[in-house]
Amino acid sequence: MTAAEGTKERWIQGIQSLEEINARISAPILDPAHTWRWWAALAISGSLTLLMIVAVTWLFAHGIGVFGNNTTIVWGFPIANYVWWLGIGHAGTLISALLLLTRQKWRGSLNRFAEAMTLFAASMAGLFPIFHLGRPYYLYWITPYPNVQGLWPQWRSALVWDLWAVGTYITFSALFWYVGLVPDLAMLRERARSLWARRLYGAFALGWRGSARHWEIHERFYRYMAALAVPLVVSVHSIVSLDFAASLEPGWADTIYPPYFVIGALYSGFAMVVVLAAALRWGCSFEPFITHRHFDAIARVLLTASIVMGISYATEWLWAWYGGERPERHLVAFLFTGPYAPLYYGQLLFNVVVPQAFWSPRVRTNIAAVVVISILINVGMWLERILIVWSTLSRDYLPSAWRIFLPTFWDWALLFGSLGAFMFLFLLFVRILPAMPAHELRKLWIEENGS
Amino acid sequence: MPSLKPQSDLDRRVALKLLATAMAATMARCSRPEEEIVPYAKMPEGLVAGEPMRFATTLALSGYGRGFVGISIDGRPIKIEGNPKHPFSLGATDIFAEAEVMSLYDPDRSTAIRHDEAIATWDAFSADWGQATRAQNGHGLALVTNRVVSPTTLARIAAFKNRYPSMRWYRYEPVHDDAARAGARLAFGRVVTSLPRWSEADVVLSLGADPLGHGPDELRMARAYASRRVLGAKRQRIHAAEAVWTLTGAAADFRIPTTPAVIVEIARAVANACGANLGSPQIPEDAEHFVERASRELMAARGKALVLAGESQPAEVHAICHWINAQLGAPVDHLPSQDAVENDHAFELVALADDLHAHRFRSVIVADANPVYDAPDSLHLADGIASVPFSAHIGLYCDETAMACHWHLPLSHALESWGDSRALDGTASIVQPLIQTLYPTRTRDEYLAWLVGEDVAKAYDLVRKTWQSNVPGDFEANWRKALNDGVIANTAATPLALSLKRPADLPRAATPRGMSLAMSPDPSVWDGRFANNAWLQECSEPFTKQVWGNAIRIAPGDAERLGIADEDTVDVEIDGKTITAPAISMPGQADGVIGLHWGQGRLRAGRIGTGVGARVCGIGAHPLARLLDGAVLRKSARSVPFRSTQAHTRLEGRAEDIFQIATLNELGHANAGTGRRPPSLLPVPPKGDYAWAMVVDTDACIGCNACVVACQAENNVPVVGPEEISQGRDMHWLRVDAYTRPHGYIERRGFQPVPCMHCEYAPCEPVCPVEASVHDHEGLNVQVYNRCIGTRFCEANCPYKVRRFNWFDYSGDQAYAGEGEALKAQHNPDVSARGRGVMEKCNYCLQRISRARKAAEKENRKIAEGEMITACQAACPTRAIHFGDLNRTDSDVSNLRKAPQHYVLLEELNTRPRTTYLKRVFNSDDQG
Amino acid sequence: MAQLFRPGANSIAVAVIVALFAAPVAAVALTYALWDSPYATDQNLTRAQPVPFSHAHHVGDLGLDCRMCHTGVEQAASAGIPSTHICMTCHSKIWTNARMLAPVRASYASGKPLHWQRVNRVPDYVFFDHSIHVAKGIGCSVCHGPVQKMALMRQAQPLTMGWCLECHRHPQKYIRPQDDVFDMYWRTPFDQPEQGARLVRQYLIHTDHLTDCSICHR
Amino acid sequence: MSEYLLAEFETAQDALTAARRAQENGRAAEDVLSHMPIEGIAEYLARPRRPAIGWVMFVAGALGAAAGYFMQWYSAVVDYPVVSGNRPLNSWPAFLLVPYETTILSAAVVGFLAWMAMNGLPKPHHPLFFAKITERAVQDRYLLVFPRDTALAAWIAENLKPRRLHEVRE
Repeated sequence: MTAAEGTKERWIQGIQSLEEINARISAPILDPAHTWRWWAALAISGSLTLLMIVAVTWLFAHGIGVFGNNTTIVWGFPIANYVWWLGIGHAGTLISALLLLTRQKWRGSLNRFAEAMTLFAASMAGLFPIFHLGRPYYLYWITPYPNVQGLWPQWRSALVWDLWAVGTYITFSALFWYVGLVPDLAMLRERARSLWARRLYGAFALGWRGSARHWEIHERFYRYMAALAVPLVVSVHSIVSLDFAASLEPGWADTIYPPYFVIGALYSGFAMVVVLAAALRWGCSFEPFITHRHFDAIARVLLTASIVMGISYATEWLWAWYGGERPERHLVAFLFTGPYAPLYYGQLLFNVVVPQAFWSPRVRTNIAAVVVISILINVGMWLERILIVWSTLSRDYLPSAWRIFLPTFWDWALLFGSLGAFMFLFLLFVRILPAMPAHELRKLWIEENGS
Repeated sequence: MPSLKPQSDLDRRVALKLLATAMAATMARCSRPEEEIVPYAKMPEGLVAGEPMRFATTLALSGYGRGFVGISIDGRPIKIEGNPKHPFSLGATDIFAEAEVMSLYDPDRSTAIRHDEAIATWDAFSADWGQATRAQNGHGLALVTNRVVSPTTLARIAAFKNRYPSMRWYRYEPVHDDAARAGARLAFGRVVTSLPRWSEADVVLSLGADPLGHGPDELRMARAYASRRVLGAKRQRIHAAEAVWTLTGAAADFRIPTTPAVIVEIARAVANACGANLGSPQIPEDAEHFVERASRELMAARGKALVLAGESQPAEVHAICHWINAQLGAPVDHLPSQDAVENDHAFELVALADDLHAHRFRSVIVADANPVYDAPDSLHLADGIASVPFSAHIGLYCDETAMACHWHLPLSHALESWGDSRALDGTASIVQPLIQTLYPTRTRDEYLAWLVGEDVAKAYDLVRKTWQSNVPGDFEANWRKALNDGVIANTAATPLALSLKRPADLPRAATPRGMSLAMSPDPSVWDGRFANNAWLQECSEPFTKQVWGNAIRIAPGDAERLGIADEDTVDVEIDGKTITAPAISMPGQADGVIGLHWGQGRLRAGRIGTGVGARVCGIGAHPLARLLDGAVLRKSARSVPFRSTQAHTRLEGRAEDIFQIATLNELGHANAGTGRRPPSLLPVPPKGDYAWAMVVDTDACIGCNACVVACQAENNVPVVGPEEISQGRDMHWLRVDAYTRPHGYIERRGFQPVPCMHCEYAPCEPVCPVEASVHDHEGLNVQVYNRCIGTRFCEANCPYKVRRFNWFDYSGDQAYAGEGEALKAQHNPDVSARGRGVMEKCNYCLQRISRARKAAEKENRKIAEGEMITACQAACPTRAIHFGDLNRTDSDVSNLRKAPQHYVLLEELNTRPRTTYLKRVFNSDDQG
Repeated sequence: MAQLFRPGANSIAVAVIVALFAAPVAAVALTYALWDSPYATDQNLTRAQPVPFSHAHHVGDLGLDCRMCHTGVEQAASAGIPSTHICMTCHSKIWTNARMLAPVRASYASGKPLHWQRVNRVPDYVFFDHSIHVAKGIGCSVCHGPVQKMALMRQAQPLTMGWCLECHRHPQKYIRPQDDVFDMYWRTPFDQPEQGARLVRQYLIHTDHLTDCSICHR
Repeated sequence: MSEYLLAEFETAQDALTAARRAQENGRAAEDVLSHMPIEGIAEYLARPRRPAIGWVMFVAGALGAAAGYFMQWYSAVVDYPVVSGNRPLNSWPAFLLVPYETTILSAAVVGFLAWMAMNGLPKPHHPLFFAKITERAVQDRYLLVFPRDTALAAWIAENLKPRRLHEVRE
């Protein structure tokens, strides 16, 4: 995109100078406007976080019997929440990595906070497998560490793969994010007013001074990381899908699972990005950086993903019928007619039907509409996760073992608590770190407006 | 006797807490608590610390003794097993016998003398007793007991009568045999005990009888039944006409659901076929084929044909059956009844009530009975007893009757008592204690002796005295032999030669007004005396799989007619009295009949049993009735939860794979299994010294649950309590799946015991992240509790769902009703108690395998075939569970695996289970 | 003058970065070292006993056989702590009124058992069986050490699972002829490799099965 | 004790031209400070070098992969073989997933360390920070860095036409 094309076509709008970019980006940190919104949001998310802390304390005190799980449906909310959060955690790295490699200009305004979202979401995801454990204090037994028993992890278990995948993913995303932050931290070092603030940002800026030699190494390293990020992201949710696909349970042992999970992850992740983008635009007055065109672009991605999801669902039905195995067929019938049916229809509606509205450009460019649909998509994706966990275990091979899952208060408390904690972290982030990559936007602005 | 000494092994919860702090402990030194070792001051004879000792003893059910073997470790009874030498155990057990160890340690047991609820003293009691009985020869003195067959107790009662000549003794048994007694009077002019020689019968017709159901004769009958179903044996053909499902009905080849009235007509028809002339039977046409076929086959099998009548049938039908059996030359022995009292049980109970209300008594002793609960409210026994100036109750618990009495005297449990008893056929055996009394209690005999002033008498001496007089020869030698064998030689009665009266006319049963109630003792808590036993409360009803309660079982037709769905709470009203319980519809139950179980709805059972289920025996005017007419059924305003361990008993079109049925013909054509294995990419399992395997014969299995409770006792399996059950959680390592499926034109029901399959290609193992679920070289799929971190991936990936998770600390801090602490003493020290958050499951009684292996290795030999017996296998009265080593080509299991009816559960998954099954086999209509 | 940090800050910063990566590794290593040390395993720990019983005297000086007091060792899982009566079989004749033995006599008189403090302990989920080890040629001293030299009993070995595994993996290194099992002075002969291997075959010991979890845990 | 001349420019284009001219005249700048990367400016600096960070990450990744697989093979086959679902002790297909992750992990971590090392970071204190103007370098300016030298200063002012010329000294 060059300056030639009209302002309408620009990704950054209504900005006069580089200094204005810097000012706007550091405004939420250095001189925030309408802070009451922020405080209100912080209060809400804070109380939810508190609820989570209470729930976890209760959980550890009484044991995981406080969940709704039973003898046959041994997995419940924590696993679904884990898969769901990790899915959301996929968008950030993908956006910054994939869009960087494909030289998508609209990446610029999104990648910083999307990566932050990735980190927080992945951390939430990382918590749930621990809550889910019968004896959480022995989590470290999954890791290879020197011990007096001479024991090792059992490497064939998908849970061990999970540990490595998620661990790698969080570490990687943190590094990727931080390296991208350094030049902007340097900017804040110079813009901050109090000496201590400057020292703090200075310390984390590692003494970045914009040297051309640094820039050269930085650019290369950043691109290599992006190149690594893509296969990593794909591997993470593929491995998560193996928690189910590597079993021999009806409805789980499907070869379609890995791609299906990765797309699902993208899907929910982008949906969450939409919500946060809208929030930032509104709360930090980032209108110039997050424009209708951004929402339009994401909406197109969501539309594509929704179609892929639809195909995946259809494929499952087809295989159940064509494969001819009674348990498989029975399971699909159960989804449509059993007690979970309303949830299943909700899943289909939110994930496949509703997003078709994005065919219309008017919807795509109407931020409110995009946000609402994205929220619905996130609900739909959560329903999909919980149903994957529930339905198979509720209708296993032996009818004598069939049971139904009834969630308890603590199941819900942890789910909404984690949402609160996620919001809480994000709110702190926007007030402490630059939510927009200043140096990249400066570059983009210059490209669009000439020097 | 060894005394109950504190467990010397470390308190397991402490250990778990230590583990819990392991991580922190790596940082800061965890100070392990000092652990004490407490040896004996004087080692008891023959005891080796930590090694099991076995004592033959006797446990009574409905008064009749059955010989068992009690296993105790360090002086703590921990398990009951069968006594092969006793004709009514034959080495097997039932749920009640298995659960006695639980009752022994029950914290709710009565531990002290009470006067009007307050703890009192012996002296106070004897003073009061002296008052009550001073200067009188027992006039106005009543003694109430259940059925008594124990020679010593009878001697004590005689002595009692001797001391108080004009006292009155009332005896009644809640699970009585009045109909049979009356029938015998009609047929023979006297009361007899008729014991079928089931194994000799080729054709059996059961008219509402349930010989395979729980009762004093179950184990003998079940073994006989199984003896005709082993490979090669000439199969028996069983016809059953019954109103509600019984275990016998489920086992029958041909079963027809009919109302009790129709059963009378069937009896008439069969009798006519034998030459009686009782008028033309009114058989509904859907039963005609059944009746015709049954009579034909009975006739054809003269000498080897048998007809049995149930307790719910009128005396006349019993008489007719005696006559038919006589005509057929049926294999049945008539023996003198061991029941010392001539009067019928219901009669005695009514007499007691009348005499009480007529204020005939100044003092009443209720010895080990609970009439206030057993008798219908219409008798107002509680008020009656309360109106007596002096009343004393002797019992294990402060129960309903204890509440009505002024005095309560704590009774010793059978496992801590000396005594004796007789089996149905008169075989006598000694009740030998495994442990000193845990509390200051006495046995029934001691109390009775003491009440006539022999207060020094110890039960031990009383029993010896009894037998010194009636055992010829060297007493000490015989005594030791009796204790050792668990039976006293040649005490069985000899069959009577009786002259049979020609049957009088069989009265036409009046068509019932309203619906009729068919009542039977609860299959889990019997007549209510086991209501406070958590194992039994959580032991599911065979057909509905209900636990912690009793349901109202109705026919699908009635359910539809009245718009009642499963698990709806309904009211059954009869003569103004109402029973409220969840309803469950039972395909194969006769229309117009409601099935109910006694024994629940206890008002003062203890923390476990009080208030569980509905009290059925309270209704009706006629006490202890098995059949009542004029019931009205309607939806209830209240809501009572239906708690079961299996929500789905229909097979949803998966019958062919899961619960496999074959007719004898199909089997004939089927070619023998080759034991060949399906192809797989995985390597062949490593060959260890042994390859343990189990084969479960669903054809022999009668669904009695003995294996379930045996497993629970052997492996320290905790109970979870009603709330957890409602959550869908349970802990049984071995479950008995009940399935119902249409087969041909009738509804078939069958039972499938499901322990861990010990798959060679176990799906649970590769998914465990910490090697807590692994295979050993003997082919066991073992669960290492102390390594488990509770991901539950194994259970999620188990197609058989046989793994059980400790959602809470079921066996410790969070145990149901605080049972955890109390049952420490019962715990099998060879098995870890599992803490919160770990997975557990069947391990083929690893501790027994290990014991057997060590015994063999010490002698440098291999474990012999049949040397290693699992707890469930040992308990099984029909020997449906086979266990052994597949490495031996000649072993029992190896042979069964080649049998034509052998199959593998979910074979298509190729998990290569080591636990496999034999199909349920039925005779078909055509072949003879 | 726009410097935020003094020159020293550079080296500090580097140090911090290095620490960030090195610290976790060091922590794990330290933990393991600690967990494997007598500090955590109670190795060589002696405990205060009601009676200061000396194995050094009874075994070392008097040469009593282990089985004289630990009667269960050949038949049962637990070797058995002697009952007071066993003590008194001798001490009713010798040292009849030694003050040291007062508690024993008291226990004998009252029938109340002595309360010893356990020295060698494995967790309750480990099912160790003395009889089978003794039967298969594992001597007392292999696990209990030179008892004949111990004035007060102490735990001679770490008793960690790793330690158990060492022998279960290579029994031939430790196994002895039957007759030497209770010999406290037994020394590994020079031909142990051959003799060990021979005995392992002779006693029908299958090492693959020996490392199965189910051998010790149920 | 190093002292510098900082030539300040408004736009990246000016900075780039200036850097090229300086290099052509054998007076190549020591370094350039800019608020954003300038394509290709590094080659006009004195002593240009090709950063080998890619190779470092590649090697690290390869080693990570090897270590990942070795760890599993050693523990499952050599150290404590356990029968698990009767799978082969060396279940290589299952053992490929951990190495996949360790590859990426080690490449990223080592890459990050290399990124710092090659940049000589962290360096919170640097002589250049003595110049007030450096605070603009990370926001919107472009500074060419030369060794302090009066002659050179004159030449720069003459030929490169910087917006301003700053001196850095203690």
